[in-house]
Amino acid sequence: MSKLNIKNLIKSFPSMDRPAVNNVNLDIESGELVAFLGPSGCGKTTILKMITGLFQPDSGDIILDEQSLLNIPTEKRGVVMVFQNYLLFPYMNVNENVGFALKMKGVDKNIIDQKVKEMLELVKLPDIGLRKPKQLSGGQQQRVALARALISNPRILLLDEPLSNLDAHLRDEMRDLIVTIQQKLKVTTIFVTHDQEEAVLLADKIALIFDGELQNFTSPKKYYEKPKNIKAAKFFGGVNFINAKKYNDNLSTNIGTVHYKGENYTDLNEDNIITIRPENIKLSKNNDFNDNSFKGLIKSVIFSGTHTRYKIIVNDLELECSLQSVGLQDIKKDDTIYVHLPSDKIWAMNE
Amino acid sequence: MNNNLKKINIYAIYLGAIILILPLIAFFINAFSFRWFYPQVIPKELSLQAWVRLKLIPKPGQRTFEGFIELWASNPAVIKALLNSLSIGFLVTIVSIIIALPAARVLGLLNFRFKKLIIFIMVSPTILPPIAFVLGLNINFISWGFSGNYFGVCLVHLVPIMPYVVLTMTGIFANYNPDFEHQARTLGANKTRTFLLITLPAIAPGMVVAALFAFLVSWSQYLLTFLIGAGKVMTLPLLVFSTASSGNPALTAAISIIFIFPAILILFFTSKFVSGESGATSGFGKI
Amino acid sequence: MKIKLKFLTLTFISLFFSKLVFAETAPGFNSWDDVVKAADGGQVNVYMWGGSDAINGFVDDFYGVPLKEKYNITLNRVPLKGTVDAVNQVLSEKEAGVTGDNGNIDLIWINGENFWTLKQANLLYGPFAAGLPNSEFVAWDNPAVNLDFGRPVEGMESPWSSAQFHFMYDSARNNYDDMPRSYAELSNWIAENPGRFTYIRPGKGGFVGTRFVKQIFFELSGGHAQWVGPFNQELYDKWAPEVWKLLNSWEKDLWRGGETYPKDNAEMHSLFANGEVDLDFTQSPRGAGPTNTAGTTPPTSRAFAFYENMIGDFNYWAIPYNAPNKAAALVYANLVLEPELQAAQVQPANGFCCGWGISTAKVTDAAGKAAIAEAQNNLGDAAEDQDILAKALVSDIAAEYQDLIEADWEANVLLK
Amino acid sequence: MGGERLKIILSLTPPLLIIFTLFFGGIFYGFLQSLGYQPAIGKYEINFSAYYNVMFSERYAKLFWTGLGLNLWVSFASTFLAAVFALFGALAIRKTFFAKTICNFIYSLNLPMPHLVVAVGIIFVFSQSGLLARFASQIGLIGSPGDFPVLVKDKYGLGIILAYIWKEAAFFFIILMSVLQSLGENFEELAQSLGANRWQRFRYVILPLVMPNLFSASIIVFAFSFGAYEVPALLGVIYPQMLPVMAFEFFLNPDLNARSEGMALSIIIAIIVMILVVFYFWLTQAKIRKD
Repeated sequence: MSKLNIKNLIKSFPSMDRPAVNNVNLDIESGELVAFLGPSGCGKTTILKMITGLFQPDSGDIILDEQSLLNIPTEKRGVVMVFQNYLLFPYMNVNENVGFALKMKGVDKNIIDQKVKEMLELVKLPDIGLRKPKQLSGGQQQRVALARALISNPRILLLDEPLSNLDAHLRDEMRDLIVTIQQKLKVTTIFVTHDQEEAVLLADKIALIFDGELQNFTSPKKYYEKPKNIKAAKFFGGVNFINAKKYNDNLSTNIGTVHYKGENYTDLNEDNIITIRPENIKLSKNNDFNDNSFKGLIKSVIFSGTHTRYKIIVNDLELECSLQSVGLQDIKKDDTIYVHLPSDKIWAMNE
Repeated sequence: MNNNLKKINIYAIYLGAIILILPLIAFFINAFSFRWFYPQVIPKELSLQAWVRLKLIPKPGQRTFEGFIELWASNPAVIKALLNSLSIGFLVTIVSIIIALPAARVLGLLNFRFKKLIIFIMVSPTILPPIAFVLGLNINFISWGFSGNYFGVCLVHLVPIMPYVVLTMTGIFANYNPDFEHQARTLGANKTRTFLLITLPAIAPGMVVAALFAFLVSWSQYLLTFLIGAGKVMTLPLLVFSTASSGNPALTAAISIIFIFPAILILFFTSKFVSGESGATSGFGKI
Repeated sequence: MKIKLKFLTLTFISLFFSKLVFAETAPGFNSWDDVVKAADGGQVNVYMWGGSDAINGFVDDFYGVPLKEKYNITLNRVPLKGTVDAVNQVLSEKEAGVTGDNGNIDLIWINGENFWTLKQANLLYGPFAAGLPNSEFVAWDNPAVNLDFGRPVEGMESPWSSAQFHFMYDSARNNYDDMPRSYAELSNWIAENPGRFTYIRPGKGGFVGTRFVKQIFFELSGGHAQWVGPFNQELYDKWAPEVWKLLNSWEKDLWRGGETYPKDNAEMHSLFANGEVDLDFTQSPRGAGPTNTAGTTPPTSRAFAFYENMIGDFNYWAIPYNAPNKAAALVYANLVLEPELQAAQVQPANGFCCGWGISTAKVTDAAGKAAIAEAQNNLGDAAEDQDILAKALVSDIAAEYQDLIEADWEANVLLK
Repeated sequence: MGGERLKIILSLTPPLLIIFTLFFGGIFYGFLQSLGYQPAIGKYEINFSAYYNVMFSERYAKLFWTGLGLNLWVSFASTFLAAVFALFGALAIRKTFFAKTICNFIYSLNLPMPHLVVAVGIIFVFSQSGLLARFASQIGLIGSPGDFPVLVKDKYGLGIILAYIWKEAAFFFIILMSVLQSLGENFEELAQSLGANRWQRFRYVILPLVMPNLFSASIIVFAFSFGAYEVPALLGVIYPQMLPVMAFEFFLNPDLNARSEGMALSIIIAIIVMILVVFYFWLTQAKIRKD
């Protein structure tokens, strides 16, 4: 239940020609579940390690509940990290692993036993206390690592790539567990991931980081609908980008004039880019739409279960559209088609 | 593999094993015989005279409990040498590990300029012969007052030991994940407890191997102890060497048994680490 | 004038010497009581050739115990491969500037060349020998005692025991009557028994071998007398080629065809005991007694000597200039001259291989006399006839010969 | 970075300090003395006469060059044979059979055995009156000890080589066992499935895999056997004499001038080892690159 402020954080390594973390500012509210998202090597784990105190920042500050953490040794920060490969201490059994943090605090053994039992129930592994880490599956190890991290009621929980080492079917289960536990305990949580889908599914807010720089820090929904720039849009699966110019409160493109309702019109530069998510594009064989409708040619049709994806050429521009497979019109390759870009779904952004 | 071949193979192993322990058998027979000369295969006279001579077993007639106690309390040369060898061995082992630990960690975990050169320098005492440095060192040690005392002998033993300890432990740290320590730190363990509870158990198997090498190198050191100890620090190798050239095989064999027994005992208790998967011995593949 | 000067110098020297002897028991000590007091509770580092476990055992048993009980001194016997190791240690300490009482060595069992090296370099403490109470039993007027390899002892070392070179054979294999009695006879014996004889390499640790070769010089040159006195290069050069010729003529009939030689007496004993060769060397007036007792030679081993030219000598204890426990060293040097302990050291049963260091005639007290008489009766049947030994006895010669013989033997026999 | 560099320097300093002051310091001082620089006995000039004396003077040349020959022969032969012995032992033992643990232990037994003791053991077993000779005499093969082949204290250093094989085979064995165990049998099974016979599996699969470790272990063994004193001192003959023994005897000579020769000889030994090891590195690296 703690609030974390990161101020102008900078960290360089001699082996890198640019700062690993470059002037990052972040304010994380109490109880939030935040994802640090970015490609590997973008500096997100470095930030985590600075929060834990394993790295010292070159400059900037990390403030937890109005108090700077920088001069507090790692073990006294109340910040617990769960590493990507779990790092269960191999020569301790599960009970000893989970109880480790309380033992460090000198808590009475009976209380530790009690707490360990509770934690193992919380992560739904009540009967494995005497096993050694080697005897556990990957998913079980992850849960034990989580229980071990949570036992001392950390002020901040840090998860480094919590799902990346798990099989697909375990991921969903684990994701649900993390969300459930996080909501139950209301612990401020930061997790690091390179997978935008994971970030979207789990996080209240996502901090998108490229090359050590924070790109944006906002809710997942906004990343989809109103990305800040083309890089962010692309990272979240954006495929349709149309160059545009401001023109009479609307936008002019080489497929024609596009009506735009976005609230950021005034912030837009003269030259900007329109994006729209493939699932928001509508298709019609007959020109049923009165607004933002353009004629094109179907280039390919790919059926992928619940959805079908179309590639359409409009005036040399390729757009991608994804429609629910159920109740589809019969659209085939080389058909002529009308493409509708709903004006409330398009989003323009600066380069 | 067909069956005949397998049998031959096994017999070859047995033959090898017998050849290997033949000297040991000779030691035992010699140590308990008297006037065991060619061509006797089995000694005609069995005797404890070598042990009586070494003052480890009392003379006939005094072989009571008190007799043993009294004899051993008289501090016979062999026991003095044994205690010296053991204590020097343990001391230099511990010191060398303490000295080598931070260096091995840095060499195993980090990459930096001149690392190869530094490893080469550390290893050089295994390559260049001890006689090349100890003859020159001798005069310096005498003028520094390190000659003829325990401290000087311990100090000079560190030289041949250091490469083995550094190499073995570098091997351990090359396969070591320092994030375990980070994990413990974030879970609230301070630096000391992290070292004791996390680092130490993780490197312990390799450290046992390093300690084994260190102890054995010190244990069997003759030339360095002889020159630097100036005869005043009497260890078992010195005793074995002088006895071996004094021409009493029974006595030589008896001292040799005392000399090898602790070493074999230590190997026995550490063998699972030595041939195990700790990877410590394969540290030698890295030079 | 010349005579007068010489006389004055002599007077001066004798005055100086007598002052040392009478004013002080030994340098730094006014009386024997002072010495004993200063030694109390300390230790004494005795550096001695450790190649004979019989001697080692004797020192530990017969000196270690009374030192502790009577004087409260702990004996630390340091076995050496050769006495030269201790000499080297002192030289190294000198080189490193270690003075005062800061050395490592208190006593060295020494004689001949090694003594001369240290004495010449002023690296010895003393004179002390005459100041020892038991010095009264020492025959200081005998040149065999007051000269060591032809060099004056001058109180810088104190005697311990005596030794004489001769041979051993196994009475189970050979007859006493068939044994050679001169080098000429030995030559024939070797030819008749190919592969059954070898000798110790003259060299470090092999002084017995050097002695064996020295005696050839005496026999070939027609007698020992001309070799007494200072080193004579001409004489040596005259006879050396003859000696190498003789030794080389043996070579093909030696053990292993003369391809190698035992390094020391221990190795020789082992060859003899295992029947690889038929003759062995001994330095003990008690012949094969000591090694028979130790079990390093067969119990049937006996001694024999040539009728002439068997070198005998005394050996001594010397104290380095920087000995850390000089008082304890003096006590030790005195202790070994006790008549009872001297009587112990000659008896084969006690394992020590050497002879008297004192003149038994000088012992007057009853206990000492009794001990000596008993020892004389216990010589055992492994010793050669004492008369034969006494008749063959010759003294060792100038130390320079030792080095020369060792180097030349290597060049002319071994590496030839 | 400052912190990290400092940490590296602080961590490496203590062992390097020991190596530099004691080891290289000793070599340097020995080198000075070998040049005749001995202030203690008033010698300040510097020259290479000790080196010349040891290598070319009439007195020592023959000893030196025969000694060098013996050194090379003994070191190469014992390194090679110990490696071969250990390799076959390890390959045979690694397959499971019922006495594996015991044999494993026996094969490693010589590892903690001090060289001195091994040398003594070799005398006991292989000398002309040793255990084997006695067996031979018992079954009527030989009469007197002289009939038994000279295996110890012989001109060709056979006893020394035997001792080193005895001792170092265990060292090789343990290193090989740990490599072989970590490799498992997958590679071999794969090779077998690709049609490799026993010999081919050994030559093309196992040998290349264990080679790097075998190489570095053999450097240690070679260098050790080239410069060690105890074993040749106990098992060698007086001529030819291995160089370390010769060097030590120089040093023990009471004539202080001979010390220069002793130092010079030990520096020569060190230089020869250095050259051989560098050559060996170059050879093996070239070979590894070619493979």
